[in-house]
Amino acid sequence: MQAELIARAKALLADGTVARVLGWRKGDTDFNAEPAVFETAESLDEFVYDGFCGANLSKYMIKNSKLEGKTLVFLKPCDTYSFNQLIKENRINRDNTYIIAVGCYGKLDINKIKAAGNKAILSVAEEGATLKIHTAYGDAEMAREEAVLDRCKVCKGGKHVVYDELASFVDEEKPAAEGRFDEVKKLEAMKPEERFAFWQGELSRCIRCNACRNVCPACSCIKCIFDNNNYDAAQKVNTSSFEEQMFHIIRAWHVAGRCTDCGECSRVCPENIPLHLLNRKFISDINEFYGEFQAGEDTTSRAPLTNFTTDDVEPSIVKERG
Amino acid sequence: MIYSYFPGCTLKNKAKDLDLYARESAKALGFELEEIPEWQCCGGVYPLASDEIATKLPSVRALADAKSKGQDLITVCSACHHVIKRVNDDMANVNDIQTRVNNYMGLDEPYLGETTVLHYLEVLRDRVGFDELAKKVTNPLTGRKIGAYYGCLLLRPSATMQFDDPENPTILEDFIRAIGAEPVVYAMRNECCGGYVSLKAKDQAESMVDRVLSSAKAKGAEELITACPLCMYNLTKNCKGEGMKVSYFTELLAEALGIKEVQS
Amino acid sequence: MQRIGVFVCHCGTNIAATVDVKRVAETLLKEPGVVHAEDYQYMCSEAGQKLIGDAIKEKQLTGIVVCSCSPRMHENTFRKAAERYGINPYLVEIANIREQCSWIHKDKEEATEKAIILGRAAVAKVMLNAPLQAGTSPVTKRALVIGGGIAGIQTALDIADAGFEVDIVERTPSIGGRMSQLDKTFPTLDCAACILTPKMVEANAHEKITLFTWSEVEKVGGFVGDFKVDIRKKARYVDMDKCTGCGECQAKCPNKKTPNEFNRGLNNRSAIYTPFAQAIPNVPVIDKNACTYLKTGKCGVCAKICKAGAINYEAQDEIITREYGAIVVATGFDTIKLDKFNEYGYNTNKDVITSLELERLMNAAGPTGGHVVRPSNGEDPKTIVFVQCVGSRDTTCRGKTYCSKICCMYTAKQAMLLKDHYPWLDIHVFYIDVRTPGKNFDEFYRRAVEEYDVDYIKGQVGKVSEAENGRLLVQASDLLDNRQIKMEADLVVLATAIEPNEGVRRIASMLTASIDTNDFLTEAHAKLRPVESPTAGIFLSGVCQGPKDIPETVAQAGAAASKVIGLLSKDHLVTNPCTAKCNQVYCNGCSNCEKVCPYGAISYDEQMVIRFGARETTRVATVNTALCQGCGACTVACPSGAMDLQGFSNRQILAEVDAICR
Amino acid sequence: MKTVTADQIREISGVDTRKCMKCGRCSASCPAYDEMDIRPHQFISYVQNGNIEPLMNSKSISKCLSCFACVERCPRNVKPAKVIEAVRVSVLRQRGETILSADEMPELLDENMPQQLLMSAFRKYKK
Amino acid sequence: MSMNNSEWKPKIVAFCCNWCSYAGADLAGSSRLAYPADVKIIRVPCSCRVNPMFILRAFQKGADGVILCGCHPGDCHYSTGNYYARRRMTTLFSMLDFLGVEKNRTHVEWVSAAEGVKFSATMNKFIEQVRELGPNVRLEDIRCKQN
Repeated sequence: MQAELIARAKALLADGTVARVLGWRKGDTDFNAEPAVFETAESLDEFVYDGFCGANLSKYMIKNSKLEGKTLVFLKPCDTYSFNQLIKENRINRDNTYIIAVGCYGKLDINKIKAAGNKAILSVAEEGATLKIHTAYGDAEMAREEAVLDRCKVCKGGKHVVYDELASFVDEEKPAAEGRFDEVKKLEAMKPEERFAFWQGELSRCIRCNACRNVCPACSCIKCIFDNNNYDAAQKVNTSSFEEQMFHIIRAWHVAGRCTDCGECSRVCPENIPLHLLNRKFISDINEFYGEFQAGEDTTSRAPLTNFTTDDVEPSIVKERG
Repeated sequence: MIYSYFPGCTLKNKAKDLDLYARESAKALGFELEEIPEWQCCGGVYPLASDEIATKLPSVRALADAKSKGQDLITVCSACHHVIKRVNDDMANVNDIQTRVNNYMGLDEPYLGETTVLHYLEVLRDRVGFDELAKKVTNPLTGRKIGAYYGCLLLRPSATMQFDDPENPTILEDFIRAIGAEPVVYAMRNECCGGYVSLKAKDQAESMVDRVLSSAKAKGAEELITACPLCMYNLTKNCKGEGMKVSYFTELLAEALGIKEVQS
Repeated sequence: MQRIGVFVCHCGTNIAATVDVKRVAETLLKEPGVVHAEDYQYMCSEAGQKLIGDAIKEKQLTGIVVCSCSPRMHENTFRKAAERYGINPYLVEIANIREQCSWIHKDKEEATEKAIILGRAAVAKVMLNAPLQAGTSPVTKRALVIGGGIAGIQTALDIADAGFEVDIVERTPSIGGRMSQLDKTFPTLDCAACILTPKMVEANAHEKITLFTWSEVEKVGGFVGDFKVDIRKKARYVDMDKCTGCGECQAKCPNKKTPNEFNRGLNNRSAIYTPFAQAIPNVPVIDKNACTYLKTGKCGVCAKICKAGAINYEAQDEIITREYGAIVVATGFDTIKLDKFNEYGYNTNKDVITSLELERLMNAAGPTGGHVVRPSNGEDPKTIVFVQCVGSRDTTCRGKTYCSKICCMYTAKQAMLLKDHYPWLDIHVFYIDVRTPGKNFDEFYRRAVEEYDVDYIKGQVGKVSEAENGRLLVQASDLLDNRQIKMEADLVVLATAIEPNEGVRRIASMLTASIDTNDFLTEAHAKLRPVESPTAGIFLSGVCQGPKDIPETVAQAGAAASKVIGLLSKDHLVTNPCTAKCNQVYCNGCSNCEKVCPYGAISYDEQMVIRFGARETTRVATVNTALCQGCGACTVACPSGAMDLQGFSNRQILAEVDAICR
Repeated sequence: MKTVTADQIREISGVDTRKCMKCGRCSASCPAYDEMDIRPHQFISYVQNGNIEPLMNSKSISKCLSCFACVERCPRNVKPAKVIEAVRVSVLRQRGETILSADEMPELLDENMPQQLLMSAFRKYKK
Repeated sequence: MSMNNSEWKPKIVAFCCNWCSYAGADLAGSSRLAYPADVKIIRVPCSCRVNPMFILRAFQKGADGVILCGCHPGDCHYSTGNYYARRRMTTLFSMLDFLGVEKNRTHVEWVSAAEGVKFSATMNKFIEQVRELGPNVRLEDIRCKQN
């Protein structure tokens, strides 16, 4: 798998099809691969593709696709939606991009493996549906399914919506998982006080590290309004500032209709706040009110919030549906 | 469909026909009247003074009882209907009355005019439908020329009663048509008969009755129907000269439905 | 550093009675940035404006807040004043402390507090105002008049005489309107047709006027100076060019069972018809709901008989699009429906008629040839009762709260004309007040009483019913004699309230013209701009603005025309500078704004941008300020806040929010 | 009898007499007009003018039929019947004042008389 | 039948479009149709100018209720602005509900220039609703810091 991709990247570099390769390399541990740009065949030896390559590379293409020469990028199925959405918003130069669609069996969450009782993990090997975990205290096994990221449990399926070539190990037919909106529905079924308490518990942990914003492919503004002194929203003075207090809802609002539900925000949150639920709520509402819509599915359709019909539901629907 | 039923004092006594045939006909038409337990007299007149509270309580008790059962409240007597409908309107819309009545009554849950108050005729028109009623008529009163006498209480004030056009009502005429008879429209059918003064000012009542009856006769009416026991009494008791046959609408309803022995 | 001046208007006592204006000024003076604050009786007056001018000079003001009436009223006045005294007009903000404060609050403390907060919000906003320069846009030199009654005709003639093209859109088959239905007109008793018909002919013949009869306005787009209007020309089924107006078709049409609208249903008309003999154009239309051929495909008599071959059953509605610089609304009125006034028996008794129906009965060209009879049996009436204020001055939900204005005079007219023709008639008029302000009006009414013996009774009718002998029984009160009257009559005439024509609400919303609770179009200023709608480029003519008699209507029609002429005489109009503006440094190039712009005012291209110290060629948005109308939809669609609206910028609105909530 | 004030009448009736435009439609509609010494429209203007005593002594208060024709047809929502009622109530609320005494009752009764009439009479004529 | 103490007065921010609702508010004023002084109107050219951020800012700065008024759908002066506003507010309000914020703190009403009565009635009703909810606590800080 990894070897196939390295070989292909080296070939494309060698024949001049691409000038650089956007992929992953080992992070500070073996279990948090990070995005990296490779410009030479030698550097590609550091290229990694394994269960820990959760990072969505689409956003990095905003910059790379503007550089001289094509960039090769590897996209997992869900990453392609983000990529398409960025094409729609004219952020990525598609002509300057070469996409290899890579397969994905669900990316792994090291915290889940640790939580299963594995301490001092030295390596994790993926063998089909089983993970072989090698630790300082001996070896262990666990089902792969139990170790995947939450977002992968509601996988959008194996289909890549944009690519130039498919890697050998892709499964375009892999069906989407069911129950994507179950968490949202569960919250909706609660009483308002309970919901408030839930979010109070979650959001109060936020340390405003901005990781969610920085990783989000939709949050790709030249300058975020919260960093822009020309806009009275930026108020970095104290914890009672508008920026501090309304950050998450405004961020969710800004990406509403554009968010592909890639789940990166929750993956990178150091406090494990389920931020994706805010986005998913918008998606679920949009589906309910204005018809099914998947951002990034194509590059031409109009986003729900820049569109309307004359007989749209009234805002009072929120009160009426109880 | 089960309705809460408020018969009122007179229907338990002098106007038993009005009550009896209302109940019997309801059965035939497929709805049920469930008499409100221990109902109290509505008082006969709606207390117009805005500071009257005590006189409104019996109506509110009946209304709250219907609300607790989740039923609409039906009345037959025009006066009861008038009083209860208007008190209900006060309970829904007049803050001061809402507060004072609820403070006094101390119900588990304040009563705020939630119950729908319907006159029996409205049930026939809006719930049963006159077309449906006509289909159930087995003994059509063909050839009878009947004048509808509305009087005042059912119609006015129309803003509250919402019963029919107060100046050109049609509900009783439609009813008469449904039971197979011929309605006679005459000018005085929505003018007061003077019922309230029939106790103390007979002359006044007589002259008013006379106006009603002669207007009806001039248009060819041979008999009248009413929903009000007081109108019934006044129209028959205080007429000068030759009177007219006056019946409760429920009597003719029962007759047309074939559940009343036809009296010759 | 900003130097703001605050000017608090008393508006006589309109504001000062409920708001402590002195305290408002004193409090606002303490706001940061405010260097001057004063109050004055009438800020909009010349003296008030001069106060502002003096303060601008003395205190070197950089921004002005006027706490006064609605900005919809005087924002322009104060902007012009600012400009005259040397600062940019867009450095003025209005705090609306009249309509949205003093007029709706009673408690002085509360109203003053609110006025201060509103003032504070305006100060916070004006601190961020930027000087704006208005652009210009061209003017299409053609006017549209909606409605072809006397108001529309007069307006069109006056505009056309000034040399501008005018189109009249009239929804009925002929121009002429209400006036063509009248018999004679008060107080001079000229015959309505004699004075109206020449004007109709003139409008038809005028080279600058185009008539679209049997047509309706379908859609209105654009703005003052450049409206685009779709007009639906309803299928007439008769070729306007071929028809000679001989009238054979109407005579021979076998289907004559449709109530004649022009005669208010007093008789019937044929399926192919012109509403009246002097109709312009004198070309009939086929009523597709009545015509046997159009409904069943059988008949075709009119086509067979027409020598000109003008009948075309295949005709379809046609939509034409025209451009206009100005639009005049002259949609007129109708009498109200009397369904809620059944005590008068209008719906149950044929001999109870409206005053407009009486006009038709009295008109020599009417259904009875001018012979006034009882509609029930055709007999001559002996006693006629007039009932005034039917549905007028009624604060229940049954009628209209206003005085219909014309009834007192036409009733006197009708009574006198009737007495002229039928001296034996016994005529009674039940009135609440007789209102006759106008030249020679009271004299006219008094003639009815003193010379014609018309019996005016101060009192009202309670009920009209059929008496036992078939006549009408009128039960009424005579308040001066303190008696109740029960009187028999043969004809009862109801002076029915008038209301704006049906459909005016639809037209108003297409034009985005303000309309009041009674569906009368609202004027821009009740006294000073009585023929203009608050929406630029829309003008008002006739009863669509409020009840009027004919002389007033004609006067207003001329006034509206002069306003239109003033507008069309300009080659360019100054445009609203409050347009969207893209700060290209922050523009992502995402196109969200472009998608929501209703005017296609936003375009994208690659441009060189200096971004955070570096040059970059990138895709960014540009706003075409000539097309942008300043709605602001784009500003919310923009995630990065690059798109902003001048005059209503994000910072300005946030500042207002902060000032109100603090 | 102690005369109440016009304000008390306005309060009990809930009627704003200023809304009356003196059209006379109430008196034109009243079926008991000829029985009354002071007519419905006069009730409004008497109250407006503070002239309550004649109203309290008027026989009209026992002649009003509460048929609401005046209420129905008033174009200004004035509700004359409520004013007449307020005056009647003000009379009855005074000690010893009654329009119908118990002694009178027996001879007025007849066997067909509906309970409703007696009930109404007690409400209308007595405290 | 409000049970709240009379001391507290809600702060209500009303965003009104210039063409319909602001004119409707003016008509309410010239018709002297009272509504409580708690309402402060901010004039915007169109309901589509209202950024959800303005609404959140109002709440964060201490507003207890925010209402948005625009032309009736189909009657927008700019033809389509209120349709966008409708979608924006529907989704925003639904999100606030999702966060457990009281639904009655926000409202959208279409008020034409002719509807002075409706404007006043809408404001009266909205204020009543907000009064019943009491002061806004939940929306001051969507980050929900626990004290």
